[in-house]
Amino acid sequence: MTDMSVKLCGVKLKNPVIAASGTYGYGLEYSEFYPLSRLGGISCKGTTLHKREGNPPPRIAETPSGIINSVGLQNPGVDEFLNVYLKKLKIQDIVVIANIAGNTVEEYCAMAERLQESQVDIIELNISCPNVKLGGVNFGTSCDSVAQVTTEVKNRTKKPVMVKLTPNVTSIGDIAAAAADAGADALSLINTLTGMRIDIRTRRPILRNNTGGLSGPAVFPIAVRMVSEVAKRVSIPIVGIGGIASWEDAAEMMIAGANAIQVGTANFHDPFACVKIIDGLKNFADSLGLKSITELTGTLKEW
Amino acid sequence: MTDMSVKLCGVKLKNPVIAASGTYGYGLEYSEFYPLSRLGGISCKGTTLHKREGNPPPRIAETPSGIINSVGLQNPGVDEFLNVYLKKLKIQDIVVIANIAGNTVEEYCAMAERLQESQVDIIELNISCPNVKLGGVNFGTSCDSVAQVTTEVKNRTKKPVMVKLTPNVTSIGDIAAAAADAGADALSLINTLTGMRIDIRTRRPILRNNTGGLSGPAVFPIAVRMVSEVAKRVSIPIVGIGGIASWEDAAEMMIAGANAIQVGTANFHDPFACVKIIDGLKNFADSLGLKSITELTGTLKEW
Amino acid sequence: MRYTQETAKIMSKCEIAPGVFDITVLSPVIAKSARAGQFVNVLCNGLTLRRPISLCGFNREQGTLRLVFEVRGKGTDWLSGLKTGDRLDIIGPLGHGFTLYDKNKKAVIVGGGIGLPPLVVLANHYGENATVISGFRTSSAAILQSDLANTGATTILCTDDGSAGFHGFTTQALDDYLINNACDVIYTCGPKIMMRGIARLAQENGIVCQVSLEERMGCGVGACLCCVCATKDSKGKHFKRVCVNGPVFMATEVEWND
Amino acid sequence: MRYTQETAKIMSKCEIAPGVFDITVLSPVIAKSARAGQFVNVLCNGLTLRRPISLCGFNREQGTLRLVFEVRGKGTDWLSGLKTGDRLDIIGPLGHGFTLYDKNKKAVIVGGGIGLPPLVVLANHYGENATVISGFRTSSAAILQSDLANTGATTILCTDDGSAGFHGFTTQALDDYLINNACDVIYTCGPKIMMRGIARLAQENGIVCQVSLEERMGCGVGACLCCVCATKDSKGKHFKRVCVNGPVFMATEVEWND
Ligand SMILES: Cc1cc2nc3c(=O)[nH]c(=O)nc-3n(C[C@H](O)[C@H](O)[C@H](O)COP(=O)(O)OP(=O)(O)OC[C@H]3O[C@@H](n4cnc5c(N)ncnc54)[C@H](O)[C@@H]3O)c2cc1C
Ligand SMILES: Cc1cc2nc3c(=O)[nH]c(=O)nc-3n(C[C@H](O)[C@H](O)[C@H](O)COP(=O)(O)OP(=O)(O)OC[C@H]3O[C@@H](n4cnc5c(N)ncnc54)[C@H](O)[C@@H]3O)c2cc1C
Ligand SMILES: Cc1cc2nc3c(=O)[nH]c(=O)nc-3n(C[C@H](O)[C@H](O)[C@H](O)COP(=O)(O)O)c2cc1C
Ligand SMILES: Cc1cc2nc3c(=O)[nH]c(=O)nc-3n(C[C@H](O)[C@H](O)[C@H](O)COP(=O)(O)O)c2cc1C
Ligand code: FES
Ligand code: FES
Repeated sequence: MTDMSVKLCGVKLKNPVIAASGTYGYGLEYSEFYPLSRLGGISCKGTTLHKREGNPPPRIAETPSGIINSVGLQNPGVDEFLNVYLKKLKIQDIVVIANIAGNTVEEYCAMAERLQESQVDIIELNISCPNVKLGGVNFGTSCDSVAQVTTEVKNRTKKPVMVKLTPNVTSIGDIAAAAADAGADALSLINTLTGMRIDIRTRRPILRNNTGGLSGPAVFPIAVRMVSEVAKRVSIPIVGIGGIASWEDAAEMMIAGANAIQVGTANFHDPFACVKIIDGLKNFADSLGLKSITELTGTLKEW
Repeated sequence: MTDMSVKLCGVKLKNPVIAASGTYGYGLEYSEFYPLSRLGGISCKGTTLHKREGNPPPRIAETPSGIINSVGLQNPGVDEFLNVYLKKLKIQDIVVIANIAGNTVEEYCAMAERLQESQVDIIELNISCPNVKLGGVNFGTSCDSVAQVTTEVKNRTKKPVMVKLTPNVTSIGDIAAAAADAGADALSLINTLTGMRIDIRTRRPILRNNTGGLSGPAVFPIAVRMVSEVAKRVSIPIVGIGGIASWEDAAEMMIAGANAIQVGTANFHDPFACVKIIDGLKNFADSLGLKSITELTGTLKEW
Repeated sequence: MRYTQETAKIMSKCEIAPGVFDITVLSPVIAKSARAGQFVNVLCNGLTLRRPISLCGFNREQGTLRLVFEVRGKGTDWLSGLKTGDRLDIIGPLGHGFTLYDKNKKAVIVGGGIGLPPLVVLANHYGENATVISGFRTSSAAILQSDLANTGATTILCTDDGSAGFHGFTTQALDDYLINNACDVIYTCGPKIMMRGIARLAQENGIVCQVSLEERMGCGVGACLCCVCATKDSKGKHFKRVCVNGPVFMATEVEWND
Repeated sequence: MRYTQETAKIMSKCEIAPGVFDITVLSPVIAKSARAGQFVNVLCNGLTLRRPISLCGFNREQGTLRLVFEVRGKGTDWLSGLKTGDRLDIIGPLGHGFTLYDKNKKAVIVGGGIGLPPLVVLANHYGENATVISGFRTSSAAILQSDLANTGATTILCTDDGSAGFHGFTTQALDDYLINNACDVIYTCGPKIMMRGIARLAQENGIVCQVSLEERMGCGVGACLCCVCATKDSKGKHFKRVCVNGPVFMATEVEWND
């Protein structure tokens, strides 16, 4: 019987499967399908310092084996997150990751300070959301700004800080190294790739925001490649994200170098995706006779 | 009846559908399914100054709605291309695009000179192939090197030069502008996104080259976004490539800003993909009562 | 657990108008708690996102759901190819349905095209006190007219081209109707432009109006914030989730000018 | 036009061993020009790449092809779920097949597991002059033994676990066989490691040997250079395309140490 627990920057997760930010709300909806305590953790909807209404609809369109979304960080702001949602989550025996996004370094810092005294287990710095005009993706695309925001946030909080990387860059390895050198406790990747769909009848983009972030199985090979590339560059833990839809995908991502994984779009396809992945991984690990699921991580044998 | 012909840097194509480099060889195989004269053009397999054996197999793996390949520019070299294949192609009434790749600027220049006296209609500078160690993708990821290789090649040939861009960059718009400013006559995009698949039993990458280039419908929304982004930055013609599998996709790509399109991976799925796309586009354009198919290009109405 | 995933067997299927299909599926858990105006989210082969389809009916005893849909794209096209005995992966019951009042209230129910299916459940509730105004492009596109008549409701059929019934839009028909008839509540589902017209008439006449909206969805359960519509209240404009705050909204709450 | 795309109707289907299926499809144009050792490329629902499957047989008069395949992954799993009457999108005939010599030559045909199907056509050709050595993990995995026997060929069954026939590998069986028997040509298809052993024995005994290779394919017609295998000649190592230069190669041409 494989021990499925993993440690992520000092925090123990029951298993390596985390619900991905923005696809799972605050978990309450999915708790109408199964107990949240089954999960390794939940990364909550991206939170900003102040309430945001997000982008106008339509916010989602289907693409081959994927979707593009342009939600644009609609959220009630960090205070309501702490006062309403975190409380509800924390009574459910689950590791909570707060995903935060800011327009400026100061906003990130202000949020980090606010979270410092909370029951949040890990802070995930979303420097890669492509759907906000100010800041957002811009932070994530240059080594300097990644380093800067990471350093500043680390100075304001004792919580572990996980930096979430955007794939829309020339060298994910360089960005990852910049975050790690600046003191990130872990990295999560990938966020979405910027995409567009057009309605050929109206000649309008399907998304009201014109572009949106591509996620789902379509991006899986890109995510696996980036995780393996980053794993070679940094020694901090990596959370693999992007297109994971089955336990086989999860195993592949861990072999590529991920210590834990996040499941996003797959929840839309199958609300039980996370639990099926957990059960499948467990069976696989058992069948291999692993003592600990951590034995999978980074076992890739490159040619 | 819509006039399906388009002009691409002075060269008239019967219709906007071109077979994409590397997926269609020198067309001879597909001429066993239908006459090549049906096509708007063919972009030949990437050619190098000297013969190349390419990467060891396996060179291809399936991914959700896509594939990754690591052929690594296996080709007989520019001389055999000219002496054997171009001759065979040119008797078939088809516009021929020579896709060239080099390890150094000098190699690109030497090939451009060699092609100058040939019957090749357009030179496509492949500065974006991710499967060669030297040069290759590196040229395509910095504005300076893109500008340099474009300028140098333009100085050596009077043939129209189309620069093929890699999507593995932070800002495709900047790279496109660099190529256009350096004198490119047209741009083609996108080449493949770097990806990886792993066999979870053996823990080895499926491709012997470890990583490969992702293509096919999975990348279509990324390609559409990049084409629309580039269309805003440059005024030279754009050839849209990436994941086009149906006439609807081709129309979407043209609306996004493409003057012509290339079809790659779809040929593997359906050997008649190109002709089905041509026929479908024609019906669509007829039904809209367009005088010329060029009326579709860049008609995107952003929100 | 409020939501259930069921692998529902198709018990019957027929094409009730060109490109419009009527299927009954066995889905006892969802049927048990289903309410008027709710929907299910249907997995279609090869597609990433599920497709939302309203409940056109449900039978608690038999454990069945009735779904009526029009072929619009890839998902509904695939659905239309299924046969009796095939199985469908659905989740439900989803959404906040219609608010039902006492059966003795006079309800006017206005449906346009493929907006009609969820309204059948309302006609069943109000029976003889319901008047259903339904509009279609043309007579051959008309659906569910006998189902509606069987509930005891008065039915007013409108066609845009005058090929059957009243020649004109449902808004005109409603306008005419309200001149001579009492009405306590209006329900509507159909094209947005139609619902907007109905909502305006309801407001002018001071009648409560419930509208069932559509929006592109991700999760279907309220988690992803993809399916929002613009609503307004005293504090301003807000995006609400069609999948859980709706699909049914009070017409006055909807920001129609968006 | 050398290649044809056909929408081939499945005429019969049966499971001949656990997870191994035998289907006959109606594909008259391909059947007409098919030759031993060629293959077709099969479109599987929802997958980008076609799956190559060898011709286990073809009947020019009836216009049928016989395909025998093992469920290995998504594509073959989907294939295994098809029913008689369903249609399959295939292209073919593809590849450079086996070179056949005079029927009176003594041919030894060595197949391992799912490598056996293309060899049935060879046994048909050589009939009583053929000896077919086939190897399987265990007796229940054995396939096509009666088809082979019906051609008049001598059949030698080997199993790794000794549950039927000769207890051991086909290489041992071939080694034993060559001691007392004449042989003009060896054909082989199966796991690479097995074929390498057979090729070595053939070379040691100075017998011509043809091997049928497998590689992951893109186009299947020679255009993409995805399916190469390492070959050698006097000028050195070359990558050749399995789909057009093969799948059948002379054993001496193959670079086995790659
Ligand atoms: C709450 C709700 C109830 C519905 N009930 C019914 C019903 O009872 N009968 C019926 O015929 N239709 C109904 N629809 C509309 C139905 O969901 C769409 O026609 C269907 O999703 C189209 O899918 P497709 O794959 O055929 O089309 P595509 O255009 O290929 O779909 C592409 C994407 O757009 C989404 N989409 C397309 N049109 C709509 C739409 N009108 N509303 C929401 N999403 C859309 C799809 O779900 C999918 O994600 C309902 C929609 C909603 C939101
Ligand atoms: C010329 C040729 C003839 C063949 N003839 C037969 C036959 O008669 N019967 C039979 O059962 N099998 C045959 N195979 C093997 C068969 O093609 C694979 O088992 C099949 O492609 C697996 O597909 P999948 O989707 O089930 O597996 P997956 O592992 O999901 O396939 C993933 C990808 O890998 C490729 N792939 C996986 N295994 C192989 C393989 N062994 N060879 C080539 N590509 C592979 C697939 O085509 C696909 O592109 C042949 C292969 C070749 C090259
Ligand atoms: C609808 C939607 C909303 C998202 N919102 C956020 C967010 O608020 N913060 C964030 O860091 N990532 C967000 N993401 C990105 C996901 O967390 C994840 O990185 C991405 O979707 C790739 O994983 P997947 O393919 O499993 O979905 C969102 C994704 C989707 C589909
Ligand atoms: C097997 C294969 C080989 C390729 N070889 C080349 C090449 O030699 N030169 C080049 O510029 N692009 C090459 N490409 C990239 C394609 O031309 C095209 O840009 C890419 O595949 C995206 O288009 P698609 O999704 O329609 O395939 C190759 C692609 C594939 C799949
Ligand atoms: S579809 Fe996810 S919140 Fe409504
Ligand atoms: S599969 Fe394309 S060359 Fe063989």
